[in-house]
Amino acid sequence: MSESGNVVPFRPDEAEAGDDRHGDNPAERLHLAETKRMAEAIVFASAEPVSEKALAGRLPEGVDMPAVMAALRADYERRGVNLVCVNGAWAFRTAGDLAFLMTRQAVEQKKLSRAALEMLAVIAYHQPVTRAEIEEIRGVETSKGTLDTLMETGWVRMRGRRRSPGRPVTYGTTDAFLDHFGLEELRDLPGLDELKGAGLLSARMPANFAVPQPPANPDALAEDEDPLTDLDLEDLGLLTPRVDDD
Amino acid sequence: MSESGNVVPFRPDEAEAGDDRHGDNPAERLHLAETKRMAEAIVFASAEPVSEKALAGRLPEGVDMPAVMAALRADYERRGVNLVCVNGAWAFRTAGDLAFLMTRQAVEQKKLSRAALEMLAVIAYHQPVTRAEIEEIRGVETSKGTLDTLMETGWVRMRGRRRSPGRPVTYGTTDAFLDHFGLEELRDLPGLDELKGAGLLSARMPANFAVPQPPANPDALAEDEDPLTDLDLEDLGLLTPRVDDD
Amino acid sequence: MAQTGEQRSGKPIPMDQLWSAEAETRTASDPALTVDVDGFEGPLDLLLHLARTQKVDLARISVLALAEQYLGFIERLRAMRLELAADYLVMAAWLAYLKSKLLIPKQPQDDGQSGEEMAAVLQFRLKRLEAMRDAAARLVNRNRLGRDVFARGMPETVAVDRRQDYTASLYDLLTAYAAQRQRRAVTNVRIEKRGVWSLKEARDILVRLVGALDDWTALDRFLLRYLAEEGRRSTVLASSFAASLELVREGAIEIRQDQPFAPLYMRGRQNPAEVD
Repeated sequence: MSESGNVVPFRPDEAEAGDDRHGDNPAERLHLAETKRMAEAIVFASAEPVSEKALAGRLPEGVDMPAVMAALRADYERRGVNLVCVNGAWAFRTAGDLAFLMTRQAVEQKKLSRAALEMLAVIAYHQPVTRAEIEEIRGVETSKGTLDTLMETGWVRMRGRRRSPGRPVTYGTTDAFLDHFGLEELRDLPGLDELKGAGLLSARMPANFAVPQPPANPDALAEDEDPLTDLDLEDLGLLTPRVDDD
Repeated sequence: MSESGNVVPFRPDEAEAGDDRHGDNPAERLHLAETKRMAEAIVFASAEPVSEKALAGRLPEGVDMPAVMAALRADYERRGVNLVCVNGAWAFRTAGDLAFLMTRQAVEQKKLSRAALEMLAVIAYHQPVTRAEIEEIRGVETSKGTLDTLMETGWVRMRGRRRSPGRPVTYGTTDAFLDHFGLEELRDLPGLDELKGAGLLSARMPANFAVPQPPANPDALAEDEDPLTDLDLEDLGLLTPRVDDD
Repeated sequence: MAQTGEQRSGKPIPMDQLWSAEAETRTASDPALTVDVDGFEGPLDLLLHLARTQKVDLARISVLALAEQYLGFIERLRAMRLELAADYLVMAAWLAYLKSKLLIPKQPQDDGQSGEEMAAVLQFRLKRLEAMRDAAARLVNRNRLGRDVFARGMPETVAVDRRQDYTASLYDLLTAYAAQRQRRAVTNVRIEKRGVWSLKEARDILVRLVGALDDWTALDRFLLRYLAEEGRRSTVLASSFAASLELVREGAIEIRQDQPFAPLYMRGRQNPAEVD
């Protein structure tokens, strides 16, 4: 919490205090301030993170989005509500240190089994990862139910198929996963760097310590990954087979 | 409430500027700030407006609720989101002047109904065309809704009035129509032979069957067309009647 | 954020603590072992559990001792005639092999992995599994949305402005145009097929239209709406003229023509008394 013990005011408006980048031009300053208000309103209104793209689509053109959002995030840094970024999408969330206050809001969440939790961690830290690899790491066969449970949470998704014999499906985490666990991006996974450093994120015993690393952009496919096609989804029973028209 | 301290929000440092009531006591200031954060988070996360009583029940005891809420309201006074009190219950709402932001999101991509598409096609080819003529060509009555939908698309406009009994309104297409359908000009609409060539029309159409050629200049009125006047628009309920000045 | 979450009391303690606490109780009850293997997530999990009871860093555990522990454990389970999943037995066989490799000095002709290499692989797998356990624990103890951290409870539903963005392709448009014009054209053709007015049709219409008229009225006037259609004019005129002659003969109507090619006038039959 704020050490100085002040009243945690919002930072003064750029319009009043001036900003390095726009300080010279009052009109621009006003513009930034107004854009900030708009972005604030849009993000505040939504319970789900609002992507920067969606945001840009509703703000005046030519807005310096990073500047606007950074300023807004700073405004809320010490408030009871914070502006957070989840994989490039913005959302307001109650401050973490006020969790004790919020128990009344908490909805009973289905507790994940130990197996599911462990599997979630494996998927998060090793993605893109195939089922066989998950089993290798955990040293046990994966029950279909566990994977289903994880898919149901909306935290895990099929990413693509590994370009290797049998073309196994690869799994990864979703933006909802990041949102739920308060991660801005995959690189923020706790302990990721140490694990990487210790070579513990490698599939095999690392002779050379060449360590895979979760991609910065979780949607980008890995080099040896193919995107899922409709046909794949059909195979996996996720799409009803197409009926040919003719 | 202490006007002087709160009316002007976003002061660079509220704490330094001092607050009439709490300025003297740092502990109290900290207390107010922290309570404000709590109230802020609770109101933010609540699914309905929070009564002052409910709020008081979750905040530390002995809190000067009116002071806390007034300070919080002042904080948000000029933000994109405002703290409002309705019937003694508090909630965040988008600032009134930004309400327009809350209506734009729902642009749905929708396919034109078959009826609308047919009518649009008739208007495009036969413009300027009256409603009666459209019905004559299509052989079915036109529902008001279909015409409304077309007007909504922005692809169809009222052009003028036919100089004939009843002075019916004539319809035509707009530039947006050309734009959407990737036509440079109306004359790019394929004619009879092209339609036949494309297999859209049977090769054996009656001898007297013709496909009209739309006007070269879509804005020029036809010989038997009068421009729409304000009075016409009034008649059509598209303008509120003018009040004479004198 | 993470720290505050982890420090919070009353929330789940990190999983590895849970796990080791569990491990201790197991160890305590070791003599009267009623272990259900169901409690373990496979042989690797069991090994990790056993390694934990060595209470040293995994990097420094004695793999030999661990292998012996595991084998002993499995032995006891089998002595109790407990059903064991195959993978536990596979692991036991592998560990027995490892044990032998570790105990017997490397033979010159042996090209396979050395005991030390095998032990290292096992250690690596155990460490990796443990790391994932820790990671899972750290994850679940973060400030989680819907538990510790909350989204706006009253999201402002964006007023659904029904302004839709309509789409249609030029192809749709042309198809729609051609289809309806064609439909209509075909309908018209069908009417023309039966475009001959029968005498009966003409007669019925004349009786209906002329029968009650007292004033002379030109034939064309009656037939106006029937004549309007291009191409039907002659059949309408011919049939109605023939029918009118018949009606005159029957005395149902009267007919008059002032001179050749002048309009034909008709009226219903008048009461003879009123005729001037």
